Amino acid sequence: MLAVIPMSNDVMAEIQHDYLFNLVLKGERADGRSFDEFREITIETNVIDTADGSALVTLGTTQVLVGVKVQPGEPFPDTPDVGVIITNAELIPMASPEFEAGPPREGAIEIARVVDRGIRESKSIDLKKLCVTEGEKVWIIFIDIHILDNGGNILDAASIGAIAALLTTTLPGARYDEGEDMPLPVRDIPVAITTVEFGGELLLDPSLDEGKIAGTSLTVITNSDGSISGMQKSGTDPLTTDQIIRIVDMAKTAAEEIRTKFLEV
Amino acid sequence: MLAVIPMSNDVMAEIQHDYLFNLVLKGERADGRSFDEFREITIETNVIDTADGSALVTLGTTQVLVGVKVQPGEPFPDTPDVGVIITNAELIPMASPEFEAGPPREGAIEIARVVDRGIRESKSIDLKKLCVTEGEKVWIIFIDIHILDNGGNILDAASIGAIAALLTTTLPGARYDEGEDMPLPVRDIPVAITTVEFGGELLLDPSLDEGKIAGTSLTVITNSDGSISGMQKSGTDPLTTDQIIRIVDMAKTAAEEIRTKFLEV
Amino acid sequence: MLAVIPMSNDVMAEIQHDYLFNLVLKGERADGRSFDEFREITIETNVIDTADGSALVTLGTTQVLVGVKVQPGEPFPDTPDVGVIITNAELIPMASPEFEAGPPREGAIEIARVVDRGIRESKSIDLKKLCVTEGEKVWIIFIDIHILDNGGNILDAASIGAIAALLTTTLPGARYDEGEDMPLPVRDIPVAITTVEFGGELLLDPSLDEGKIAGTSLTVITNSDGSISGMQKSGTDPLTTDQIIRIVDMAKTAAEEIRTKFLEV
Amino acid sequence: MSERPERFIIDGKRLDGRSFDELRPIKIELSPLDRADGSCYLEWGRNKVMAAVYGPRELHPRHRQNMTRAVMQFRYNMASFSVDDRIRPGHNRRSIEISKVSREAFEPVVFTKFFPKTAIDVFVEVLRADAGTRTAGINAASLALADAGIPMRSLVSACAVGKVDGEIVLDLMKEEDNYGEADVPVAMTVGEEITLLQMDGHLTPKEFYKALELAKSGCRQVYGLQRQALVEKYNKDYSVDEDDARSDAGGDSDE
Amino acid sequence: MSERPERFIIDGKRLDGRSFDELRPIKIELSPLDRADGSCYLEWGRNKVMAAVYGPRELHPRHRQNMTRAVMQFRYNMASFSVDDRIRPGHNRRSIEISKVSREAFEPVVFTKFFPKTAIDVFVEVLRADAGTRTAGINAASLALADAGIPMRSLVSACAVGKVDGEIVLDLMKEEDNYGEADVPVAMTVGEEITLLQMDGHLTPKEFYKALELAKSGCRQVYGLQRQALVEKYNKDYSVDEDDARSDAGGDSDE
Amino acid sequence: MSERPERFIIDGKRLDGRSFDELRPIKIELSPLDRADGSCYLEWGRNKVMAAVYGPRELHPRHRQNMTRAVMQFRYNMASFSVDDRIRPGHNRRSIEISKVSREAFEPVVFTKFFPKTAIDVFVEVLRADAGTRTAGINAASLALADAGIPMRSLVSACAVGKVDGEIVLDLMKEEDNYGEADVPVAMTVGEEITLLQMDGHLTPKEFYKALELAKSGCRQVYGLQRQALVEKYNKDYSVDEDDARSDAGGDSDE
Repeated sequence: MLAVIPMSNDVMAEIQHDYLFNLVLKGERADGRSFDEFREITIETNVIDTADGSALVTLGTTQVLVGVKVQPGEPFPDTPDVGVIITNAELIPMASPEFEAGPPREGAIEIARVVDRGIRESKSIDLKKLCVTEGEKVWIIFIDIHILDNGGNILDAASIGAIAALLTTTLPGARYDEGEDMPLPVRDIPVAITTVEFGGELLLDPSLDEGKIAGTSLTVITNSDGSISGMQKSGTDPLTTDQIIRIVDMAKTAAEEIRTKFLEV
Repeated sequence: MLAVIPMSNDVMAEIQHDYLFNLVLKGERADGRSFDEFREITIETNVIDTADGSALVTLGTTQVLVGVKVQPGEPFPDTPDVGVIITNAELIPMASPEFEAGPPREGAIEIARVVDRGIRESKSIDLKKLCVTEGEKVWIIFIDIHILDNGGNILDAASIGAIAALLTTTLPGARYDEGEDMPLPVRDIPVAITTVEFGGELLLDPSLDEGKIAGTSLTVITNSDGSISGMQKSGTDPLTTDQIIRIVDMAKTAAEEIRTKFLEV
Repeated sequence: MLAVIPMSNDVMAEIQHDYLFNLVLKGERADGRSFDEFREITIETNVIDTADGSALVTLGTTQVLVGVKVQPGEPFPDTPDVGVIITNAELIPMASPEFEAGPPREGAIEIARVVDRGIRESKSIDLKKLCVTEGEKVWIIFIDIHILDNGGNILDAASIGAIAALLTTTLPGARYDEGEDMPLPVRDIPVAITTVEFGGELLLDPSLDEGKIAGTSLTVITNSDGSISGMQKSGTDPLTTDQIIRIVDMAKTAAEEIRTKFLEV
Repeated sequence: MSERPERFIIDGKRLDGRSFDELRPIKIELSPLDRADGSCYLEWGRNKVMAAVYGPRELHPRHRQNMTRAVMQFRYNMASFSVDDRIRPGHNRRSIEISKVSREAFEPVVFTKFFPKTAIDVFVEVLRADAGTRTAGINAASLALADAGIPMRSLVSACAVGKVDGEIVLDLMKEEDNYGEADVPVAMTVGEEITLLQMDGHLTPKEFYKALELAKSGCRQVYGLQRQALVEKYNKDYSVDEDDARSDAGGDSDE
Repeated sequence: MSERPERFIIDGKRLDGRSFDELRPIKIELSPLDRADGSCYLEWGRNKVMAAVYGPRELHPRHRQNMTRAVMQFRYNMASFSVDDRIRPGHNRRSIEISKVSREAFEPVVFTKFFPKTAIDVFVEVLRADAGTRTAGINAASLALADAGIPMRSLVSACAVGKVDGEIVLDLMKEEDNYGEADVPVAMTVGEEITLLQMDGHLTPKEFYKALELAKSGCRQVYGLQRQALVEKYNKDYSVDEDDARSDAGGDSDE
Repeated sequence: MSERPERFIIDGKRLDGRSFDELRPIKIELSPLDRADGSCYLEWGRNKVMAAVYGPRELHPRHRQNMTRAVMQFRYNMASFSVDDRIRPGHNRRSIEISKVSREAFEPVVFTKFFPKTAIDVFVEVLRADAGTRTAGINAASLALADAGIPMRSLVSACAVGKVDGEIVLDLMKEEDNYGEADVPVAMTVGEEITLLQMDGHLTPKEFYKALELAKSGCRQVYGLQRQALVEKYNKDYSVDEDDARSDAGGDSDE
């Protein structure tokens, strides 16, 4: 006698895992890409005129909208002469049917913090130039990342969206009686590139399914001169030194291509 | 064989629905009122001497206590020369055995916002007169609505309580070294009146059971000159244009009666 | 046929209750102490050099770390010329495997408030001396209680840790350009002593098991001159007047001993 | 906040050149999102809103399930950068109230009884706000529900009416909303049943009746655009037949 | 905050003319609320408190249920306008602590074992606060529990004692509480078992013992008023017989 | 915050006299806590951290249980007084991120499949913070897991590397962390698999590879101290045999 039971999510996940695993063994990906190939990217800037800078990035079916607002405010007490960057990411429920796994908002916080570190550590923004009156007033840059559709690899889309939005951001001097409007001075173009490890292979720009099935990912943020300004391993499998070196290399190449194609001014 | 199952809330609700529905078909209400008749109202003002104005309203078995506190504070940046009204409603668990349906506090927020809009949009309070020093200091009026016993139609009781409390409110100049105490200048007496639609009929001042069973309610806030300064449809059934027009008319008449009987100074 | 069911927590609790109850009837405690005997106490001060004062207290297996931080800040509007004490207790999940019973954080809040009242009401700290500029700037004393290991009677350990940390606290004048560093002036040494009632007997310094099984506890805070500056009954059994008088007496004696042995400067 | 204009109506035209009964331009894009079961992007004047629908799907926690019908959930949210002064991310009292009345605007039309124990989730994100975001959100949500294949008695169409310079005008733009004398958002079915009605400001009953009629004409125009978008997308007559819907309007509701 | 009076006791009388062992006037109204299973409105001096009781009723979430007895829940809350400076609505650390000790004041007297898996909820709202709101709340809650028909071994009666100008006095008013030297709230059963005891300030043990005795005499007076209110309302002897209760006091508790 | 030093390296030595590849002193105490199933107190330079482990134990709420393995939970928390400026008690975005990557540092080594439906909880309290609290916490947690008898493929050892004055140096102290050019925390197994890797600052790929090798040598040193502590405590060879672990490293993971 056969008991007909609905297939659980676990069973579905296992079937999908096996399918993708077998593909990878054959050197293939479900969407036909090669292992080091990005999905189609589009970047549209200045899409939200209430923001001081904005960008809508699509990466395959992933859609991320980044809005930048700039306001005067107080500096932190221990850094009285530099501006402030505050990065926030919202994994709004519109973007995907799943509840976030793990403790609440952990994933969104990680995205925001990795994007933030990339911008900050690359010294892409000259924060000293954002000081209005030392110890009293500096420009505060709010980078708000709105994930509209989660088709996988939202971290890279967010990172690309953030720097694209910053490149088009205006310091709104006129609005706050602080001199004329001027473009936000951006000195470098850090780009985060995520690679997942799966069946011993390394896959760039993981799709949603690939991201779920992969045991681990490594995000590498590189700058125009090829230097690294941020890295973040995420996930439950370890990586070998050799894999890390190959991932850094793949990230550098991919970032360079995206930078040249989409982000150079 | 008979399965004895405890009657679920759903079954009880259905029985009650049918009972009230049949009554309405006969033109009757469970408490003997006509369709456009309010329950007994009492209003006692200045009941709480720590408040700058207060009123205890009973509407049938519904009891709502409204306290008004006035404090100096900063104006909003975009309206530097007008006072501030902040209305808050607490559906304290004392008031009824049910947990609130739907997302938390949704009901209380709606009550507070509808009462607030009624006061604000009627221009009942001359907010310009509440400015002490432009851009720096204005009077802030806190209207706190404490629902003690939910016997139905707490929105109307809250609205009546709010304006009754404001009518007896003192601007506490002496307490804050801002000149002499003086009565809060109140220019109009907005009154919210709620009507529910049930079985095609329109019933004023719904009791708790009527409110639960009715598919929808329309609250209309009218002023001394008969003008409307607020409306809010609430609930899951639609209304026809004809019903809306009749409800506005009922509300105007009822508000006028309550205003004349209880609130005229 | 025997149904093998895992013993529920309730059954375990009952067995333990009976065991401890029988011991008490024989005048004994599980760890061999007499009824009015404290477990071994150690106090180590200045253990955290980022704090302005600190103490690690062990009481049997209980471990409590208290850190004091002093910062300038605004006084409360109604007491413009006195410093501020803010006491906080964290029952971090490291300290014990149980979820807190009852509404969240109730237990930690009670500990913080009882310790705080003991310090405050004994007038141990001369708060007037903590005023820098009346109405503008006073010293704020943050007493943070970190419970590392809950082996029972954490309230007494927290109380002893708090006064021990205060006794070694420095007012960090130099750090905030407010004159030289100086020791925090401490005028008295309040000590909280908790006694539980169990089977009609009174047991000082309850172990974890004794604390759980006892119906009620009474904490008495006494000062160097034998006066009382705080009391808190906690738990679900009543106490007789006679028991209260005996507990006050036990607490006074025990506090005196702890004060002389560990806390006198 | 911009300055109050001296006059809102000059030579019978409004600040942006519209006549009293004219809508701002509306642009509709169906199914812009991949993950959602249904979605719609809608521009209305300078408003930009995105709506997504998930469901019917299992509802957690279980005690919130209804044994006889689907539970509708509606979340209206404004992006922090959607207005001039950045707003803090997350819910506030305004968005909670708007979510509630928007949800109630759909409860009369969705056949929730077909899907007991489930949830139907509607999410509206305001990406760029001008006046009228709640009505824009409802119009987008209506299409997202249709796009998700949720069975409905009728589309819901929404539009606001207001009063400026003493005139009742359709579809307030931002300046008219900020400084006008009244604002009346309305949502209705094809059968002209009102499923959302709010009002604030100052109107005589006569003015209100006039406003209500004007709002209904606005909703009818919106419905035309909604219908057209669905027809274009699905290349066939959308399953809600207008005449059927009208006759159905007087019938029994699903609640 | 009012100024500190120079002296609290003049010619053996307190600021409001009371003697040392005299309560402020107490007014009790039973069953003022319709929805609650039991309720009591109580004025004590200038304190005004409302207590309501619901239960025994099902407790959610289920994992909070106790298989062998009812779970008592107690929520003490102050209305934002109940004191001179408006307080923010909602719980704070003080109200959480007061709720806890108040709940524990009732746990020894309520026969919780009669109602496993249920909750008995007591809500106290302070509408106007003078000194002594926690004891006022307990006295009102005690009557609300009786009004709800919850079986109890005894009423609970509460009263505070303090020290001003070196004298131990009963039932502190606000100025005495703010500027006095000690405050000792006490709750007890008819059998004179102490179910709540807190103290802050400065007392010698001898002063404390005197304070405790005075508090007990206050509780006895309060009990008289509580009993009278019940008798008047129910027009018959209230089911707790005083003598029985006393003899019962030494017996086994229900915990 | 202290002043930025003019130079970080003088005569080939760092500010505290260490060479480039030298760790700060590490002190380990096993089982300092009584209640926890396993615990470890660790000092590393001026860092003081406490780690505790509970589990495997039942996981609530039930819907968070995993039917095929234990759920690892990791809570990294800083005491309010652990840094110069008091921090507010409770979680913040930084501690949430650190908790996540620390948990993931252990998921490859713990045999979670042995304990379906349960939770293994790791708590790290930073009592005194200098640079490197997350690596200190991981090293302490690793020993606390061993002390709790949780079966693991390998201990996890962690160490940070950074860049100051153009040099790649091991185990940053606070001044080096605050004002240095890069910070690379790493955790690895005995088999030299990387289970945590983060980086911020500015490094060429070549510098990064050098940093990674240096970090690994630091982890090896840390492992030696961890192993020694376990041996001393348990007075026998700890069950993870180093050679076995190495050969195991290439095998199948438990995930």
